[in-house]
Amino acid sequence: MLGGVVIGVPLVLALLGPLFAGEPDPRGMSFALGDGHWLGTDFVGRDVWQQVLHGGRPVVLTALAATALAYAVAVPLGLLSALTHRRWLEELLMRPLDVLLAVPSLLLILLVASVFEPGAVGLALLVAVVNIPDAARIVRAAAAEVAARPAVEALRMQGETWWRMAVGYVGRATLRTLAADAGVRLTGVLYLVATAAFLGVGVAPDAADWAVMVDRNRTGLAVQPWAVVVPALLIVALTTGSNLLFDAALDKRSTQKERRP
Amino acid sequence: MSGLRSFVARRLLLGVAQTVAVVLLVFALTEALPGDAAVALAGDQPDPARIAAIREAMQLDRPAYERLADWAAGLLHGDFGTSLASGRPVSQYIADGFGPTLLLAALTVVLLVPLGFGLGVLAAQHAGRLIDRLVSSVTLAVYAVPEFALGVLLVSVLALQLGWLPPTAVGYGTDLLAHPAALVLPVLVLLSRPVCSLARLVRAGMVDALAAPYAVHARRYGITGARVRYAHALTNALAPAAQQLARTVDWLLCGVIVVEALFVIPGLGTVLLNAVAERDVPVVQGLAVVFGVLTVVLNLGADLVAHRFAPRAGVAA
Amino acid sequence: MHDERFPGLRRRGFLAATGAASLGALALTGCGSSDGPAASEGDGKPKRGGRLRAAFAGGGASETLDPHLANLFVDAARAKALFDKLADYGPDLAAEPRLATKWEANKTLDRWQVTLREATFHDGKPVTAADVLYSYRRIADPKQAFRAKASLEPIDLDASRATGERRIEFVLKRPTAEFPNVLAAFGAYIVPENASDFDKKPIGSGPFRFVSFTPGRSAVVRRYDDYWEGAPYLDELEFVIANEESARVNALLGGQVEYAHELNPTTARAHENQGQIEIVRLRNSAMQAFVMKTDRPPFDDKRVRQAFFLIADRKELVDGALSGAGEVGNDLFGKGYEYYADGLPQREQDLDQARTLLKQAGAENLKVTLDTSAVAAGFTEAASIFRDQAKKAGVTIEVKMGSKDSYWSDILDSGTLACYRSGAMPIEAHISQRLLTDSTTNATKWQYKDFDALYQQAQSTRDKTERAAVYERMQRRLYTEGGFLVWGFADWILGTARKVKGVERDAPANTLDWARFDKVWIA
Amino acid sequence: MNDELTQPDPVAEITNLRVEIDGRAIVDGVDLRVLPGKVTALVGASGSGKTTTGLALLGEYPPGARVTGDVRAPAGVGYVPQHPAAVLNPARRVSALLYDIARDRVRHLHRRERKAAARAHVLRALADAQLPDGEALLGRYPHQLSGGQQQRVVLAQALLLGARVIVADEPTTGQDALTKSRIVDELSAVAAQGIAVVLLSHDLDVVRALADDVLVMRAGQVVESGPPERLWVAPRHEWTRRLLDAQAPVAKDETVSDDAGTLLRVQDLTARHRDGSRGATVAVRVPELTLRAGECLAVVGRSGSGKTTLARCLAGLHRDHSGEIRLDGRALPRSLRQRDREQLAAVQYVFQDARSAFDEYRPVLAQVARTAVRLRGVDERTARAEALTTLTRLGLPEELAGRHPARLSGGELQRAALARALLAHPRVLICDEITSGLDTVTRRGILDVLAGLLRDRDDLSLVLITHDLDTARLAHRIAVLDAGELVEQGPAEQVLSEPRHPFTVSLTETTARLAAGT
Repeated sequence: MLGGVVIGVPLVLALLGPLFAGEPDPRGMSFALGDGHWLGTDFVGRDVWQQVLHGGRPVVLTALAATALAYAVAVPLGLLSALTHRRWLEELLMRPLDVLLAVPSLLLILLVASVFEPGAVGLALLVAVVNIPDAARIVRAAAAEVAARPAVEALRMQGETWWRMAVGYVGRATLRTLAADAGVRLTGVLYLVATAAFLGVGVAPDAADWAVMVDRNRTGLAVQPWAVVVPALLIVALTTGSNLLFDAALDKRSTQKERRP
Repeated sequence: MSGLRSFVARRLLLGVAQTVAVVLLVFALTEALPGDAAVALAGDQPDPARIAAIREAMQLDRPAYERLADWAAGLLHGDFGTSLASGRPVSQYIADGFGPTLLLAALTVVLLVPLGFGLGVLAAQHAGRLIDRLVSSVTLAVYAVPEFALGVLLVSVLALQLGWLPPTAVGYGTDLLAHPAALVLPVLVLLSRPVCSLARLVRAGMVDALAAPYAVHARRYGITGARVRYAHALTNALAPAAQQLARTVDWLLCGVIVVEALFVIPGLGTVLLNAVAERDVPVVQGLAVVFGVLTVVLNLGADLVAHRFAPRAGVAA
Repeated sequence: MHDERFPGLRRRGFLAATGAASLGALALTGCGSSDGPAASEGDGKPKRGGRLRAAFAGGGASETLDPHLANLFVDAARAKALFDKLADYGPDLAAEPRLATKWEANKTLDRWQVTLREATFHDGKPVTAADVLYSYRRIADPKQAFRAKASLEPIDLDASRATGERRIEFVLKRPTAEFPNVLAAFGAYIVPENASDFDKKPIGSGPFRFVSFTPGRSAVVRRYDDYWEGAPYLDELEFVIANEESARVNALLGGQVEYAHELNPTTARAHENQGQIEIVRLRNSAMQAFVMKTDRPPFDDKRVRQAFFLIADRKELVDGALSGAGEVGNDLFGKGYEYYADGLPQREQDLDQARTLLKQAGAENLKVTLDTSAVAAGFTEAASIFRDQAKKAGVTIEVKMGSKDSYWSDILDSGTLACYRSGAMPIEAHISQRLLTDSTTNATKWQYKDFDALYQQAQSTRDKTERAAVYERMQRRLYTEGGFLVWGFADWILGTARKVKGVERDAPANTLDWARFDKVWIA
Repeated sequence: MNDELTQPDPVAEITNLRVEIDGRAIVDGVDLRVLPGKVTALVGASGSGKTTTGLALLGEYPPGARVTGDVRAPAGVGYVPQHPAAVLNPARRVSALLYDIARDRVRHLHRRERKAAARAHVLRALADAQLPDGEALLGRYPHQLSGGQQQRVVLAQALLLGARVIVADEPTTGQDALTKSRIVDELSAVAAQGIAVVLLSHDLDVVRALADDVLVMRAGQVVESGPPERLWVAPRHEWTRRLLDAQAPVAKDETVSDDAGTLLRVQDLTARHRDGSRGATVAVRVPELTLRAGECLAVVGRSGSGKTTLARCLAGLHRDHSGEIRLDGRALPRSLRQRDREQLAAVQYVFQDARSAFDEYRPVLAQVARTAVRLRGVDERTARAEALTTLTRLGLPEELAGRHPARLSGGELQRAALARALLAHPRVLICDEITSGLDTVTRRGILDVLAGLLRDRDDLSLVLITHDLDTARLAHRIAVLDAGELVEQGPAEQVLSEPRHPFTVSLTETTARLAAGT
């Protein structure tokens, strides 16, 4: 409930904001207050409120896309390596991830960001790459536990297809773990997006994007705090809210589970 | 016992392979970056003749695999090579950067462990009640705040408005210990997120364990609440906490660039960023080796702890 | 402006070096007055003593005290404290004598007699002609790639020789009227004969002597009492490295340093006249421009270039990309410098005219890619502002972000339109480096024989007024149809503690009085 | 009435206990007197309320329960759960788990003497719990102990506590005769120390062997009580009678025509388990074993004897083996991945734990029907109808079949699992301990189903994997495995009545002894 309210504000702003933003005003002086800008202007003289309205969608979409992308790679990898009985295939799938895990994420961000074209797509890719090893390990661990259940062997005895076993059963049974992981991962992703903006990699420095706004406008903190405070609060609300929501959903499901005869 | 020893041996072997793979990956990525050390050094004076001369002076005109092989051969003798940008030994770069990094990491961990565990235990003890909700939501919110935002906030309030602490460690260099006040803010910022994740993990582990049949059984047999909490429930939270701690230490040692930049602490992160910007491949490579080894060793340590506290999980290499 | 984001990635460069080759001949009788810093009013009487800490963005562990390797602002500031050049740039970028007291050319302008003043190195030895020749030969060593090597290229060092203890005859490969600019070239510092290791205990003839140095962290120097221009006021000076702009500001506000180099316009606005710190704006320090490649479509048609000149709303660019900290440009380099053509009318936005020109050129619905990068502050902002402005004239600009570490090299030959900037240098150097057929960094691909000839004519014009007229002709041509769309000149912003006095305000970055600490005192 | 005068006072007593959850009584009006040195047994099927009653002695009730009535129990009540591993903290050594409790007993001593005294207490408790070599176990973690050792460690904990009452919850469920007899010995030794034992069990053999007093429970109520001698001879309540009847041997189909050909032949089979660094260990070795068409073969052995591994080799679930398995003279591929549809259908397998063998997210009926679709190529609708018929025949009506697994009982799920395998029209059906987790009545129901299958389907051969000689009586032939070796095989009657191998002898003797209730 609380989670719903907390996440509602940033989500509504993010999704509907661009519809209400209207045409951009002519640029004014940077970091100015008043003059028709009720949240002032940002570091290049744009209206902060308009930037806030525009800036949610990329954050939310990038974060969601990166999370989705990370799982899109991690889930098949994890399922495949958990379900295969071929040791070499498992090694082939998981060992490269260990290597990726041993590369400090900072180094990875710096290098990959320079190799990929910066922009929303590049950033999402980058953040996904950083998240894949960890996510794949989690999926694999959860899936390996499920795959060891007699139910999988029973499905094998029935001559079921790999697809039906892996996706229809094992994938389904690992959903709970994934949901718990997703809340934390989303927070991590948003953090990475914000940090990438700080490092100046992967995003256009003047993008209308809450994470970028926090970083780029902090030079004006003393003159015009709203340009930093508002997007920062929205990001915090987004992550806190989504975590509360995931927690609540999990609680509900687990109590339901316990109630069963 | 011999099983454990062979496990460690296998893991170390794997670690060597992992480090080699990391170095190769980093080398490939660094080579794939646009421009090279000569272009980076030329900067806004990209006179082609000058770039060519620099390239020749740095021996960048040799094929990549030859340079890699030379560097690797040197590494086998413990020689990390020399920087392209300055000609100084890479080992000196690493040694210089390691001091501040290690100091910050050590201080952070020393504070992190009691704080994280304390908060986690406190929340678990009052699970579902006001204190728990308070700790849980504050840690969640702080966890979501990017470091630089927190850093800027703390500096503005504690250093500039109130004047309690120095805002940066500028000019202190390696002599940070002589200026303990300058370390307070960076350590605070470094602590913020790890404390939150550790506290949440400890809380979750303990809440799980306190509801487990063995905790019920212990209480049933009149074992005191405190003993159940610390001897039974906390040990259960130790394995995941150790993994998280290893990841945190890894992060602390492998470059906390944001904090280093904000507070002017010349640690490994700064060295790394400069090296990447300068396309100083030997320095990047040297750091990759150091980071790779650190990661391998830390993960091994965490796995051993996990093995001790969650023996059932087994240790599959 | 200066990039508060990641320091290491952009601290590089900007110290645009002075020109390589200069042609022509003119005897310039030296002895420009060296007034020293014009102390701002109200600074009171200079006081001796004290220690000053100055925060700069730095280059990390690769930094060196070798003055010939100086590449960054902090390198230049440290080199300036420890070493001297024969000449240096005044506020209008004209060369002023330093270690040289005078220079005289022969009639053909290919032999120059330079006389040194009486000065001593920190170890007490006099600065001699041999030291000068050693220093120049070291810079020009073909096996090395020192930055000033290209600047010294006109000198035939094998033929040049000492004609006395403090007299040198420079033999030039060709007549070079602007030879003093060569002597003032960036990085052309004079070191003692046979000096090669500068990190242990460098010896120079500058106002401060070496105490200690840790690359990427700090350098400490002490007053040199026997400095030829009079001993500095400060007892000790420490250069500290803080790559983050916010860190420099915070350190200054927190009293950890007394001088902070390269601040943001916003910081300046927040603290200007607030009483906590002093803000110093060095005007005309950095040209801000877009470069159009004149040798390829669409900019091979001069009407398209002219249309682009008219698309730019320079005020909006300065306010938006430079946060107002600067002046609008007029498509010419070197506002306020010697020879600048300030008689030309200020160009304003005229979208109708721009549309007409584009239509005439058959370039309606033009689509152009604008290269930019986070390599310098304001670049990406300028790019997106210009994109919006061009849209109003029916031109679609696609902004393409490039890698910051290789940006300058990338845009030199490829692309059609790119963000550009340049530090202060003489207008002559700007032309010779960037606008001649054989220029090494000709980013606009401005290659015209008649323009080259004009340059040669200027270099061979003896009379200064006549030479100025030739420069004006060249600039008029550039103004009409050149490849540089110069939209502004950024201020260089410094912050100092209130007790710091004697900081020169009329000194574009890279000139003599910029980052000069021997005339600074602590009240 | 006279007896009661000579009896000591009860150490614990429950009077008119009623436990309600959501308005439904799970225990209703139960009276229980627990006497020192005596074994009091609560007998009943799963869900009869015996665990709730037993836990009430420890003062524990299900969450949200409304409790009325009177429970009087001493301070220390020991508890030995069905799965002892669950109450042993996996992260702590046995020593820590025991010293925790011993600490309290040495508190009065001087600090320096405490350690030695605690150690003495611990070792004595281990010895009393039939772990004389307990010292060697102290340094181990719970997962490094066998199930029996875990159970005895939990018992030692109760003894250390100085418990005057110990509640043992289904201690013998799923155990073979030898283990059962060992547990019986343990518990009677405990009772001999003057400790009251409350035994919750549906295993009537064990109850008869141990109990001094028996309470038969059904649906939360005690339907009958008395000493076992009387109950066994003259049960008064109809439910008691049914419980006892469930013990009687199942009528079996004796006719396997001699001309029935060999269906399945195992030759020189050696199966291994890969065990991390230590390499492979041999799990089971079978030189020769045959199964004729229409025959029922029981493979008997204790847990860890390799019988499940053998069954999994047959089904293609355990690939790591050498030797040959031939069906109709054709070699079966080792892994079921390599078996074609026909081969898959021919050899089907029913798992021990039916609940974990079903996908918890889909209705049982849908899962059962898939066998026909996948293995026989039947279309969805026909498969569904066929599944329904089979399920109904096995005693699972449509209403139940349409539910998700979580809403079915263990016995119902095991029927569904049988139906799932039968829809393949298998020629060999392997049943791996399919009754071991079930209570007596349910187990009897499943065994009746199996007997019915043998009668009705001449083409179906059964392989019963079991630790239980009673179950094995259903078979025509019995093979006995001990420590991975095939020690004896032959016709069922012969193996049961004239066992030759010493292991078989001890197994049959113990079973007989337990059944006799001595």
